[in-house]
Amino acid sequence: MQKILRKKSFPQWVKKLESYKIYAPAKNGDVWNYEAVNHSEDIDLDYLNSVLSPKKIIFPQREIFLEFSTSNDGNPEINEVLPEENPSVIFGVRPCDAKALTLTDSVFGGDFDDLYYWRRRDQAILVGLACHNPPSPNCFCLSVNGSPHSKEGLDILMTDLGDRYYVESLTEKGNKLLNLGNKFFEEPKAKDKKDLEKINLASEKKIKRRIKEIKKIPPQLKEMFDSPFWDEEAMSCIRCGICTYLCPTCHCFDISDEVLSSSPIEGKRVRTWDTCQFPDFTMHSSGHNPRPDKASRLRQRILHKFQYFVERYKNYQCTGCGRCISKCPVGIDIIEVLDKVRDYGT
Amino acid sequence: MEPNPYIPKLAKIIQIKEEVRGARPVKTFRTQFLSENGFSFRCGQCAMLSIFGRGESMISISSSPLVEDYLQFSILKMGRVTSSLHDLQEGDIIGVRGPYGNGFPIEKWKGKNLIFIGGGIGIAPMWSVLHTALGKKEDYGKISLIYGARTSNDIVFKEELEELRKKIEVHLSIDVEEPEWKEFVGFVPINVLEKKPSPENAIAVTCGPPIMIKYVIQNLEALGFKDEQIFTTVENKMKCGIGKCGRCNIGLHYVCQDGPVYSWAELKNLPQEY
Amino acid sequence: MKRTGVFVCHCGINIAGTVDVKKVAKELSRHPGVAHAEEYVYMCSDPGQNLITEAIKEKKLDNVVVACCSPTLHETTFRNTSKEAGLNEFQCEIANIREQCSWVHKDMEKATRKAIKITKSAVERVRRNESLEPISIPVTRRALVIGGGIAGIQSALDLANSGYEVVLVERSPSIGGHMIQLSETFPTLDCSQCILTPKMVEVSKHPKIKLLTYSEVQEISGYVGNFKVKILKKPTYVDPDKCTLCDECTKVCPVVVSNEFDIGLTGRRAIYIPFPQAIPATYTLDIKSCPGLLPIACGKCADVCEPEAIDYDMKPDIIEEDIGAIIVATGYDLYDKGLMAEYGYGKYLDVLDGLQFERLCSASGPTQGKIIRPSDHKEPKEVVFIQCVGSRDPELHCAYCSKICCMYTAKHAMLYKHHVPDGQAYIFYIDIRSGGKGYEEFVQRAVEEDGVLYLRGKVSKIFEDKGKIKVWGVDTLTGKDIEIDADMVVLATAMRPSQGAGELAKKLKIAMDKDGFLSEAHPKLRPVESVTPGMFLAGAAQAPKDIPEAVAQASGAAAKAVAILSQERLFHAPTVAQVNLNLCTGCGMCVEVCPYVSLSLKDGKVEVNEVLCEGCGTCSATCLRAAIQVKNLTPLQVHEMIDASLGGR
Amino acid sequence: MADEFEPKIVAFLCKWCSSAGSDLAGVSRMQYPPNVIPITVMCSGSMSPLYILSAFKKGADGVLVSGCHPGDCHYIKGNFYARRRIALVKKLLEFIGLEPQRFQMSWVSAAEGTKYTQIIKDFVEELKPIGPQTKLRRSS
Amino acid sequence: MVNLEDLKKEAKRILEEGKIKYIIGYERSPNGMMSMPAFIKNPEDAERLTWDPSCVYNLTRFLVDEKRRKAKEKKPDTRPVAIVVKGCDSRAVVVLLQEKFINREDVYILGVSCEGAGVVDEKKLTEKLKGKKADKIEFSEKDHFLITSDGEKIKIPAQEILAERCLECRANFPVIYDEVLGEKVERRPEDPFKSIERIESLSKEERWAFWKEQLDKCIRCYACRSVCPMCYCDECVVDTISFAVAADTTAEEKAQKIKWIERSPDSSENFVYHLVRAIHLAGRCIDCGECERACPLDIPVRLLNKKLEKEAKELFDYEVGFDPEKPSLASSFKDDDPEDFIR
Repeated sequence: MQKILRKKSFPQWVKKLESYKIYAPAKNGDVWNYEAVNHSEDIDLDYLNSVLSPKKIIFPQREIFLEFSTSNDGNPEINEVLPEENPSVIFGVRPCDAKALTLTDSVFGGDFDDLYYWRRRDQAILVGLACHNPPSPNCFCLSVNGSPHSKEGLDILMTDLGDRYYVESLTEKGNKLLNLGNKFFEEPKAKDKKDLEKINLASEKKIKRRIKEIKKIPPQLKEMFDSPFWDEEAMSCIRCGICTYLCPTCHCFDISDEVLSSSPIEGKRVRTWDTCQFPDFTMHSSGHNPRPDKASRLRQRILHKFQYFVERYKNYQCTGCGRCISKCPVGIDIIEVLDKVRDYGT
Repeated sequence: MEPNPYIPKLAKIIQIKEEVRGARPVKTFRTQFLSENGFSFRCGQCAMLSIFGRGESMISISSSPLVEDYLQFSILKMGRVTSSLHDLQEGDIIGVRGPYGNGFPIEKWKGKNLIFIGGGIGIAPMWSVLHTALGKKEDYGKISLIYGARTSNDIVFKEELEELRKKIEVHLSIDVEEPEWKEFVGFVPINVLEKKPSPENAIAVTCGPPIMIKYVIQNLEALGFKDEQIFTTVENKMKCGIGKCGRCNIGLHYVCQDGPVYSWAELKNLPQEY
Repeated sequence: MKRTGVFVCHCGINIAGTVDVKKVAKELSRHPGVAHAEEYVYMCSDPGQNLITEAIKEKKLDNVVVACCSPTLHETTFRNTSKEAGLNEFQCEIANIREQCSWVHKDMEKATRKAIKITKSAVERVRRNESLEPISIPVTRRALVIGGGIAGIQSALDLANSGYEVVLVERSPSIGGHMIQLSETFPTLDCSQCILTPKMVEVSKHPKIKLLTYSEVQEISGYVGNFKVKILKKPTYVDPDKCTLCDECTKVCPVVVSNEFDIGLTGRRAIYIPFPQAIPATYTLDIKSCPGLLPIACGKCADVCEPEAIDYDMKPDIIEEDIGAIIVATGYDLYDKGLMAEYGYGKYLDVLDGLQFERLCSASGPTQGKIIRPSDHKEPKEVVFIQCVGSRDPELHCAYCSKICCMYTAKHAMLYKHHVPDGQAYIFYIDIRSGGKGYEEFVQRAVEEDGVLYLRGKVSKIFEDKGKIKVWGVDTLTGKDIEIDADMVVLATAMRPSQGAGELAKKLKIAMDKDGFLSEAHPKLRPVESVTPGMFLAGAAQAPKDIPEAVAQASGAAAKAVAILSQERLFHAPTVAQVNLNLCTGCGMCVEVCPYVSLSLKDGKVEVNEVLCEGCGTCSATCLRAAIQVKNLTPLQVHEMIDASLGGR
Repeated sequence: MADEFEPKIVAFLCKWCSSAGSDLAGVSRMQYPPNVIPITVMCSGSMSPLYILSAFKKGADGVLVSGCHPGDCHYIKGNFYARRRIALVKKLLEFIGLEPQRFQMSWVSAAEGTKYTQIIKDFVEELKPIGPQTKLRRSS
Repeated sequence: MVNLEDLKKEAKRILEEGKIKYIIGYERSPNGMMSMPAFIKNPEDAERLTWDPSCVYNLTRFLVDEKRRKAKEKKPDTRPVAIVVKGCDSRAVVVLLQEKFINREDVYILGVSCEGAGVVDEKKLTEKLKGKKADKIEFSEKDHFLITSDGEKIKIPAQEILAERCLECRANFPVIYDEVLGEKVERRPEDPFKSIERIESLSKEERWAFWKEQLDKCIRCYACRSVCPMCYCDECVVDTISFAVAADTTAEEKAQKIKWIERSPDSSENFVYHLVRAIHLAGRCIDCGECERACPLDIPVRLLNKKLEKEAKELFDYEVGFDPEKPSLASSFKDDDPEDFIR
């Protein structure tokens, strides 16, 4: 389903979606992030890249798995806690971030469905916004099978045509959303389609950064596991969690018990984000750590994204959003790292 | 609705046995699920044990799937959760979820001689497969066990091992000399060279500390074992047990799902990150 | 999980009147890990203690909490009970629900709730207590006394008479200190030398005392009961065993230097005996003033010494001693006179300090007890005594009161009047401090019987004028200017810690106060102990004091030392700091904060001397890496106690 | 009617002075509100800022640290370090907007049962009008 | 002005002499706007070194890595590493020396003077350039920066794009060095605690609202901790398990690791984390501002440290990082430390 929505009608459409919880990019200080919005007028789709991707809505940093307490006979009791039934719409999803969710889908699916993830995922309708201009100077989606107007993972894709949006529904969920605001939409005309094509073409050209010959990289990485290259590259790494926490595709987590009362025992088992960049991620309680240094942890991040994930799920675990590059406190640039990998030893 | 893989089932501890005292204590726990629907498992698989308020720990099931009354876990006191497990008493309730992992391909081993080579607490995962094989002894050839610990005090399943001697060949060892000790003194890999198990129609299973496994495999290869004949288990830190939390991987493998059992032929081609 | 027993005491109605003890026991029985909980009317009674003993045995308890009165009262009782029942004493903790709960509240419900939290908190603590045994250390049953003044002499004699060997180290050639320089002592006016010399002789003759004069402590290591001390014995170049005290040597010695004993009022030779009654009774060759040890340079003394006691080849000797306890009695010096130029000291011969005046009065002194002016040897008819010279002057000099000057100035004035009955003594004072037995009466006697004129006020100027010393001052009582044409001025200068005491304190690792006096462990309750276990303080080294006080403290210090030496082994509370070497980065901040010098850095990690540690935990709060903690009150224990105190939330 | 708010206070008392002073208040049968749970530590110098933050996190409405008067410390100088450390913690807590009344320090000697009693009374009275401490308290 | 060629020459010289293991310095980033840390081993690579207003990093952080690496080496190369430090960074070296974490002989200090200015704030600069990328950032004449962007050269007054901490800096010249480049220019900020006073002037509730909004953003990536040269503890209060584990560490010891702070980015946990971080750095933070710069969510975490720096100065007259022989703030006291807050 393809429609045209006048920009001034956008808030009215959103108003029609009152049965949904609405998320949209919001500015706090200098940083953009996806937040729940109460007023449709507050939505500003003229935003730069959010610090965190909408991953944080589907896969929140803290998820309560279960509550435990002590029964009268002194034995533990547990109570499963699942996310509320609460359909939501996320506006302004960047195509790269939407694609990222298709990647985490493969992780949280499989033999064991992650109910928490899927409950939130299934309830969320993703309304994307094609990137007119690259939201970050470090965007490189084109290198990793993406594009600034990719539809992958989205329910609706909106494209800014100046005074109006070109709105394309891609799924049943999307159709339903458009139908709710039926009267605000118009049928696209030939000019609209032409404008759309023009903008899409232009937007691709604006993306400056590329990983060249990316196909060479996974096999090359496999050869480089024991290379001193990683020690060199990791010299400036400070082992913080920015690159992974901000990554829309990273999904690693920790499970821990948070005790609220110790007598009688009462508390919650929670999932929190974790990262392969922290040394406690893999350290055994014996003290042995299979990934004992920054080099092995940097290697894990790169190899997971560009070798293991490719081997397992036939896709790069990277959508080229550029967050890890922009926010790395010491300027580690995954594109440069991969460029060096590709040319290593030649 | 689909089962929630993160929610443990409650189980009661019906028996606790102190296997090893001292600085590296080991206790063996037998648990029974409170509800009817427990789970069935393959030998070599693991389960995630919970102490609510302390956390979870992945422990290999040391009883045989042939035993249906209980699950058995032999646990070395090591960290936060295992210390709490050691504090428990019979009748206490814990959480159990699983089973996880691939298990030993024991069906494929029919008709073969089985050599189990273990060190320390590494006997726990083998105990399950050993007893399963023993339960269907007619399906397998000769079964033998080479097992060692640091001191005689650190030997797990002491009494059971004596019983076992009546059924199969058991070779024990300790690392350093003790006055009463009559068997081999020295490291397990050396004992392997000493006892010279034949690679003929054989499968060797080895579990124990990584350094022991490394040299056992070297020595098995020296004895003529092929990579495909050697099986071992890998331990990595685990949280979810279902291939999602991302920490137990070796290359593209998630040990919790794709392991913990590997033939040396598989394992040697994976990155050395365990 | 460890099995804890909880015993709630009613204390008659002292606790049960305000706290529902049954409810406390019941609530606690539901607390995780509590295997037994009961209440009883008097837990400290025999039947009450029996309940605990039985429960420990029958219920196989690992530890117990007694909820009762303050631990200061019955902690020992219940720890002993637990011990008798087979537990380590540290497996018993007290929950104070009386002084800190039932006695201070009336609302039963609230007090009960509070008592439950206090008790749960104690349970959480005791469950994490380590079983500890007292730290036991052997004792070297010998003492070292540093300083041979009256305080050191008294300590040494007391210790020796208690049967312990004593090493007495004195820096100068003879013991006796400042007291031997004094003429008479207040308030009884008995002759100082007469009362001191018998004690000095006793020291020299005592079989248990090893006297090392002309010696200094060079290095000290070890800890209470087990010190190792290195003492430097300087060469005197005279063999005391051969010396017959014939005094021939001084007659030929060509060098004359100022005599310390008479504070420069007389001279002495390079080879000398400090004073006739010196102990050890022998001569010393002062190498600093001797023209040279080589016979070429001089050698006259050796030439005349018939017994051949003079040995120019004598070398410094390092003596090592094993010591169990140390008494520091390094005494005082008078305030540096160079700083007292405003009083004309050093400029005018007839301006003297108190000690010089003592020598003038002394029958053994330079004038054989005749009071005459050093300048013209005339008898002074008008003498001005000035108190608080350097003392009580926080801006320019010492802030503290030197304590003895009021009394000795009164004594000086009195002695002067006794020598020169027609003379006039004036005393400038700020106020008179005469606390002490017979002291006030003594001062009154000076005024009433000897007509000493006390002038309240400060001296503004002192200058020489026509053979007189003019003293200008103001009488602050009358407001009148005063001008006295004095023949002599005697300054009651402030007492200072003796020279070198600071250096010694550093070697001993004893703290000093801001004035340089040695710090006592507690100003009220441990006045003779230093902060360092096994080291005690005696005499004016700790603060200005008069002879009886110095002697009393010296005996006190000796008694304290005996308390250590009389033990075969010392026991020390084992709740001391312990280091997690894996976490320690060796920053040394804990070493800096430790009040007891129990911590030191070794190979980049901190090390605890368990004998010295008192377990205060300041190190633990200072450590940035949580690498040091005190046993049985660890951060984990406090964490759990906070949790329990807030109702588990 | 809702019950009057009863603040929960944790008081860290040094063993030799403040805990003894609190004992004296008991021996003298002085009365003060039961809102305070005392935790005896060896010395105020052993007070880690973590203890204070942890108490607030676990829901304390107020925290008191009490030690010997300067110069009277049983361990000679522990309270001087405490004074410095606590001053910084207090300034920091005020900086982030925690009510200054919630975190207090006192010198209470073994003889000052009366002073201890008064401090507790005042503390409770000061906390009552400002209500429960929710800023640092764990909520979920 | 610091002559970059002099720096390169000196770097080349010490590497050629072979007495230095490697140099920790700055180099231009091929793509990014700011320079980045460089680790130079070979004399010919000394050419890569740079020194310009985009050299924001406090490289002393890497001395901590170096010490760890060395501890693991079987045959450690005991030669010192050379490090390029600004005034603020040099004070970090002083604190590391004061805490005996490093030895003076293990580090060869190449000081650079910030002279009249300091380093830029990337965000301020981006805003100034309206999103355009700066290709070159240089010191210009007094109090100005010269920015090259899209081939265009723009001169911007330093005050407009200086990092906040540089505006409040009291040590724009290295306090410790083996070699120093550039002039010592005295530059006293009007008010070194302006940023703190701004918050202090708010009401209590406003202060709370401010911090609540800021700290609720925290995602606990620990970049503020990781980038800090003073956060060199082997094990941190927020770590989930004990890192400092040796062969003889018992299960009990490991199990007893206290969970003072949970991992959840919950408001209370975030607050306690940041408060602990600030207290831990009291008397140790030298205000390099790296924590705040590294924060991906722009939380002004530096202000917490700065507040304690202010209090240490005002209450105890303590200034951090000038004297390696001085006892630390927390391991010293004065008899007359203020106690008006004590009852």
